[in-house]
Amino acid sequence: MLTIENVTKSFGGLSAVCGVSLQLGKTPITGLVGPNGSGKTTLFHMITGFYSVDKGRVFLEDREITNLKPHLISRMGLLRTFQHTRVLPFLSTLENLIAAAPLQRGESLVQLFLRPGAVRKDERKNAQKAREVLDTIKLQPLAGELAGRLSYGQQRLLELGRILMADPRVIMLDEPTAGINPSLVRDLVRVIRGLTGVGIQVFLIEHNMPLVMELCDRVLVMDAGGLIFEGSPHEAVKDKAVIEAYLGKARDASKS
Amino acid sequence: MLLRVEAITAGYGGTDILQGVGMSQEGGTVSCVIGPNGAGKSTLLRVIVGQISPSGGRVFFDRRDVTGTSMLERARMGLVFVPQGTNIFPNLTVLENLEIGSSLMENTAERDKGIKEVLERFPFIRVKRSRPAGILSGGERQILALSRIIVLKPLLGLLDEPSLGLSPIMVEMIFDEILTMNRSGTSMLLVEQNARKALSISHRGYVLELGRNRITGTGAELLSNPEVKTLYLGG
Amino acid sequence: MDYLYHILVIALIYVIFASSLNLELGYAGLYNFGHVAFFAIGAYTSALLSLAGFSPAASMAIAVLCSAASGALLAVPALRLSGDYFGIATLAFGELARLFALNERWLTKGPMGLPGIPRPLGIEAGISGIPVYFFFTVTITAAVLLILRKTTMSPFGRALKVVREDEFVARAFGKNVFSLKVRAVAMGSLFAGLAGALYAHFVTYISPYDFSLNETILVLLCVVLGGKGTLSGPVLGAFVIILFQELLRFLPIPTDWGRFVSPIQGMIYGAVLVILMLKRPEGIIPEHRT
Amino acid sequence: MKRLPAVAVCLVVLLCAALAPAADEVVVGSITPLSGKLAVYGEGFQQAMLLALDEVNAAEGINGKPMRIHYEDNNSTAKDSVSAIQKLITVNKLPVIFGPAASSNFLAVCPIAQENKTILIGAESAAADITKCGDYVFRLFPSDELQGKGAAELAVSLGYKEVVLTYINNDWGVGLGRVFKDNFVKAGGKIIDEFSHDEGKTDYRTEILRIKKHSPRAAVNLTYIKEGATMLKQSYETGLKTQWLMGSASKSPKLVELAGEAAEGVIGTYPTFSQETPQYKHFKEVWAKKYPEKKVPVFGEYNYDMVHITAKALRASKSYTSQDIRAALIEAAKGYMGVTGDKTFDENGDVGAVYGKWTVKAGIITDYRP
Amino acid sequence: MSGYYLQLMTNGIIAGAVYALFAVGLTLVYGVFRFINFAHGELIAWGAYLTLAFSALIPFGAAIFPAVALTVLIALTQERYVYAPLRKKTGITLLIASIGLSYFLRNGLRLLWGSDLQSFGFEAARGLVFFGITVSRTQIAMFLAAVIFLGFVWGLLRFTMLGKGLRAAADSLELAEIVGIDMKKIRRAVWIISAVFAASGGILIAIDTNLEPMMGIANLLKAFAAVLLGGAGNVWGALLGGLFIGIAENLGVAFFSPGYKDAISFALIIAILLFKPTGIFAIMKGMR
Repeated sequence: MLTIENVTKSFGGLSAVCGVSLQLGKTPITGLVGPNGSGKTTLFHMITGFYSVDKGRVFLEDREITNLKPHLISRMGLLRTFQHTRVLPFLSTLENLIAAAPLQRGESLVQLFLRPGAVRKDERKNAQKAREVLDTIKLQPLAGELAGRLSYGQQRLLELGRILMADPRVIMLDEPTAGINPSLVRDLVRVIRGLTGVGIQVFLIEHNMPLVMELCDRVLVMDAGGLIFEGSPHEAVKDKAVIEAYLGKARDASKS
Repeated sequence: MLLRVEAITAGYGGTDILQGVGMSQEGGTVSCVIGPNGAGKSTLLRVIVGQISPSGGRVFFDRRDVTGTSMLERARMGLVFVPQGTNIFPNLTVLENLEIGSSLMENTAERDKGIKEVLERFPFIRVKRSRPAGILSGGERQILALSRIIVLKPLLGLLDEPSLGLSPIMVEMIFDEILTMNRSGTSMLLVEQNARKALSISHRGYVLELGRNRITGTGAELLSNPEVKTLYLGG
Repeated sequence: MDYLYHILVIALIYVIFASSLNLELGYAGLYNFGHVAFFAIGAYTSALLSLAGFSPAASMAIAVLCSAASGALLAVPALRLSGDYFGIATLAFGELARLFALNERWLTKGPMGLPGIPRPLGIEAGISGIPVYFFFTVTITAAVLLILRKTTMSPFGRALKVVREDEFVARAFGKNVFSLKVRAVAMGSLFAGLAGALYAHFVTYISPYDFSLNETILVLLCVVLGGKGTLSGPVLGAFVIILFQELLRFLPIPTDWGRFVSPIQGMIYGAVLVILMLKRPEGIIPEHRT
Repeated sequence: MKRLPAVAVCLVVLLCAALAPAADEVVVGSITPLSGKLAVYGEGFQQAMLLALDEVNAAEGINGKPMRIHYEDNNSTAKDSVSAIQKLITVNKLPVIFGPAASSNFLAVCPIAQENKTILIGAESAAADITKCGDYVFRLFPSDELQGKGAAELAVSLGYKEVVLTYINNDWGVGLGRVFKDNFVKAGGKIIDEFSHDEGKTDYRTEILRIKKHSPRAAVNLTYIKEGATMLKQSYETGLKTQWLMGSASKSPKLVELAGEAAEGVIGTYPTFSQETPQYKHFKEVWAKKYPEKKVPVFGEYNYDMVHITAKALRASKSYTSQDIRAALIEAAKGYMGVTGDKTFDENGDVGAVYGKWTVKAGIITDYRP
Repeated sequence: MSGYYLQLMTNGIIAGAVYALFAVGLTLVYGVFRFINFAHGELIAWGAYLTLAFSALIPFGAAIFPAVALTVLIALTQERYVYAPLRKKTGITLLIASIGLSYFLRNGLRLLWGSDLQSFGFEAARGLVFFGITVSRTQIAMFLAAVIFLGFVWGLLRFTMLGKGLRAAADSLELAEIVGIDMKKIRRAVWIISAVFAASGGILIAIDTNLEPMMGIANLLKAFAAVLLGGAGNVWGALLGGLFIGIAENLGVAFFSPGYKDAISFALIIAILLFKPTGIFAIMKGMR
């Protein structure tokens, strides 16, 4: 579904991602792991158009999306979350969801004034959908609350819900569980699993290894801007290169 | 006890990242804080240096309760912090970075001696001393940032991810330097992703998870603790 | 009470002007410090066309479209800038527009200004026409506020707020941030132009001195004082400011104190802006009630 | 929101207070630039008017009732001038209003006065267009048409065939510059270069250099006091040697005070009146008595005359309606010899003028005598 | 007519040097505090007016000192009661607050001294002629003062710990605090330098020409253009930018109507922001 060919990105001489190729679609949930600074988030930014790609190409199904504008990429069904929560704090939970619906007719001034009926129909449809999503992420009681007042974990759930509003085909989650408590992690896992049931591809950056092992069918490991491993999570934790990337080499005793 | 942190609760904008973390460090030792992302390691360091004021708990340094004192005051007491990411001034020259980095030291003769020492120890810095620090490579930047500790010789140096994004050779070098600094009398507290390496040079290690203390022990104990590996790799 | 009508017409013109700025500043988060330029473009276009023999109503319509078009034209390049730089670039544009009006005498008669601008719909010039003009302005203001209400409460308004709050999120959800902002500026300029045209035909005389930086600051104050990002905020703000200005006329101020009035008024405006930023940046009517 | 009713109450209370008829006075309105960029002049106008008013009231006022001038500030802008006149006409219901300074402001209000048959009198508005304002609009200051002609005649009479022309970029400067150019060219003169200069700048060196480039024998500079002073000073420093010919708006002791030696030898035109008349001597005397530390401001004499003529007309008027006052005003002015000379109105409400020439000699403005 | 253009150039350079003086203050504030201080212009005007006030009591040369000191006090008061409480807010909030302050201070001037034109009352003097180029004594003083002041800032930034601290703060406020730079001192220094430069420039301009309440804002917009040309936060850029603006607007008058003299700097502001938002002369980044 998502194919990345040999993409490279460097910032002022420091290469952040270097010649990474990968393909998504063989399994419903793919994990991307690796130590801090290994280039995972940069890779996400490049795929979703937030960073330009220096070299290499990105395809969504058969269409090349390399260096397309982010909003065009997201309209094609490739949705993402951000590493830090980014709900719209001054909009209500429900509005956060409705606002995320793609290609709303009411966003065109012409349609807004010339086809008010169609716009209203759109709105009703989106509101209905938002309520369904609220059910899925179990935030119905907080529909009218300002999103900024939700707890951190609830905001994470809301972000996931926002993605669902956009009829995604591929979603990319950047550390969805970082810093949230275990019971909400369960909610998140449930929602993510639910997505695969309706044929959505999930690609996630995650540091919580137990979670990765539970959730992912396949895992990619990055280190220092390159891909160092690809395979099942169970193989990954036994791979020597992965262990070294994660825990570091033990220091030579003679030196210390 | 050089540093004692008691039941710290702290975070940003209302959400508490740290939930009752405690730790302590003897003078002259190396300690490290490890743990998965989001565990609150950097936040802990920021609380210790005074960049974030905790909503609960106390920080004692050098037999004094420093909770609530300013960063500047703690720095003057001998608490030197090398943050992650931007830790040098890219538009100042290398030499100016050293001067500014050690501006806490009022004795200028001593300071100049320290700077000279740094320049002698790291020839690759000496040759670029009049160039803007922004042109340095990642490893050179890290060395330059660490040099503050060499010049200032503080009681405690706090390093946030000193090996992040560096090549293996540079990582080795950084850890060598940490040990050297320790030998010259500065206690070191590191937050590290490179858990094995950090533990292997530490007298004591603290493993955090989700803002709480998970495991505590000597470096060697933790190195052999299977739970540590599980935390990182899910076992 | 022709005088009261006169004040109300001026206040309503500022209601439109402030609301148009609010669309950019309050909803789209764009700090346009050259907004007076579009007020001027509306005023001059309408005045020149009607003086050249077009019907005043048609002139106003053309003027409004001209303002909208020039707003969009400015926005396309200027929107590459963010925050305070956008503010400075628009401020410079506003001053350029004024200097153009001042210096291009073949077109605008320069500092002589344009007197004798006819009123639309056969409304008489002079005071006898004021009551009718008042109802004309009320109708237009009501229409503008209705349109703005519809616009800001629509998915379009919501999308603007998303852009204002977080451009990254907006992009990630398929919003064409650039296009949304251009549309916001174009629409803001359209209504600013309308306010300008209403002003020109009401006062029946315009000159470059009517379109200085002070005007921008005055409407900025209306918006910030009333409460940005709300429909009623700028309306309230404009009324408060304009009525305050007129009220000063009624204070029994000794003649030799007269020269202190305007400086004190200016100091009050300045202090109000500062205090608002310090104590109540959300204005009298806050967008988010707490 | 709670504040809105309070504001409304204040408005109503103040409106009522203002509407309460002031008993037993005869009130005349005045739109004066008390603030804004013309406030420099406004205060002087006001003082001159007050001087005349004191005399009127000392002489039993208007048939026993004191005369009062109700001042409205116009912030030196057209918009506020319009607000002010609307208020004077509709709230204060005054049949006679002294118009605002600056022709652009005057032009903005004159259609309103005409439309409402309210008498509008200008003491210092010079624009030629004002002639066409209508039969309720009068002015005591001669039209630019005359001054432009006068300035052109001055240049010609001094033997300057070619001049550089610069004028301040505002309604007055541009208007006068146009009339000067028309008349000068008609008289066979040639304008080598013509440009406007901005109001209120501190640095006019580039403009001076542009004049210097042509090395003209004479440069006509139609400008205000502070711009004029700055330009004179900077041209003196630059070593520009040319004969400056200036207009009436810069004829002020302030110009000499600011420019010092650089103002020496400047020649200008101004609508003149004899300083030998008893009226003028009387004016000088009372001015010095009332404002011992102040020099007579620009247009002060015109404002003084304006109040006296109006008082004369009000005394003679059959009723306090604008129609009657208008008739009385035309009658009162007929052959009236004020401080500023003969104030007889022509059919357009304009007055004639004699153009004098002023110059600066030893730091004092005096009449120019070749 | 090359003498004519040379003379225009010379005048442009002198005017530009003074713009640079204002621009440096503006750019320092921007570099360290990250907001555009609209009220900078009022420091210019207040410096001049206060000198006028004091020169009524004491000799002119002596009057400059209390005037500059009071201007500094105004700047520090602004910082204390307006800018410091808003430190955590966005640049726009600070910009609006500074617009408000500018309005407040400007009208305060008008209240105290009126809108009338004022003058220090120096006699006009013939300029000196060098190689056919005429320069007045005041112009020479302006240029020298600008050069000395700018040289002083250069030395300060280059050689003193305070200056290095300033540059460090401009690079990263957070790191500057971490390494133990006394931020209170830095903030104070920025405002003092900014106010001293503004006031001195204002006094020089007033000696050269006149005083009027709008004198600050008129020069401020030129200084803005200079700052933008040079790249915000860059002292040398501000100097080059100031010179460029001075020369451009002076030479421009030879080709356009003088009515567009101000327009040149506005047009430059727009052009720079659109085509090279980092500033044309920002060859070197950071504060230098």
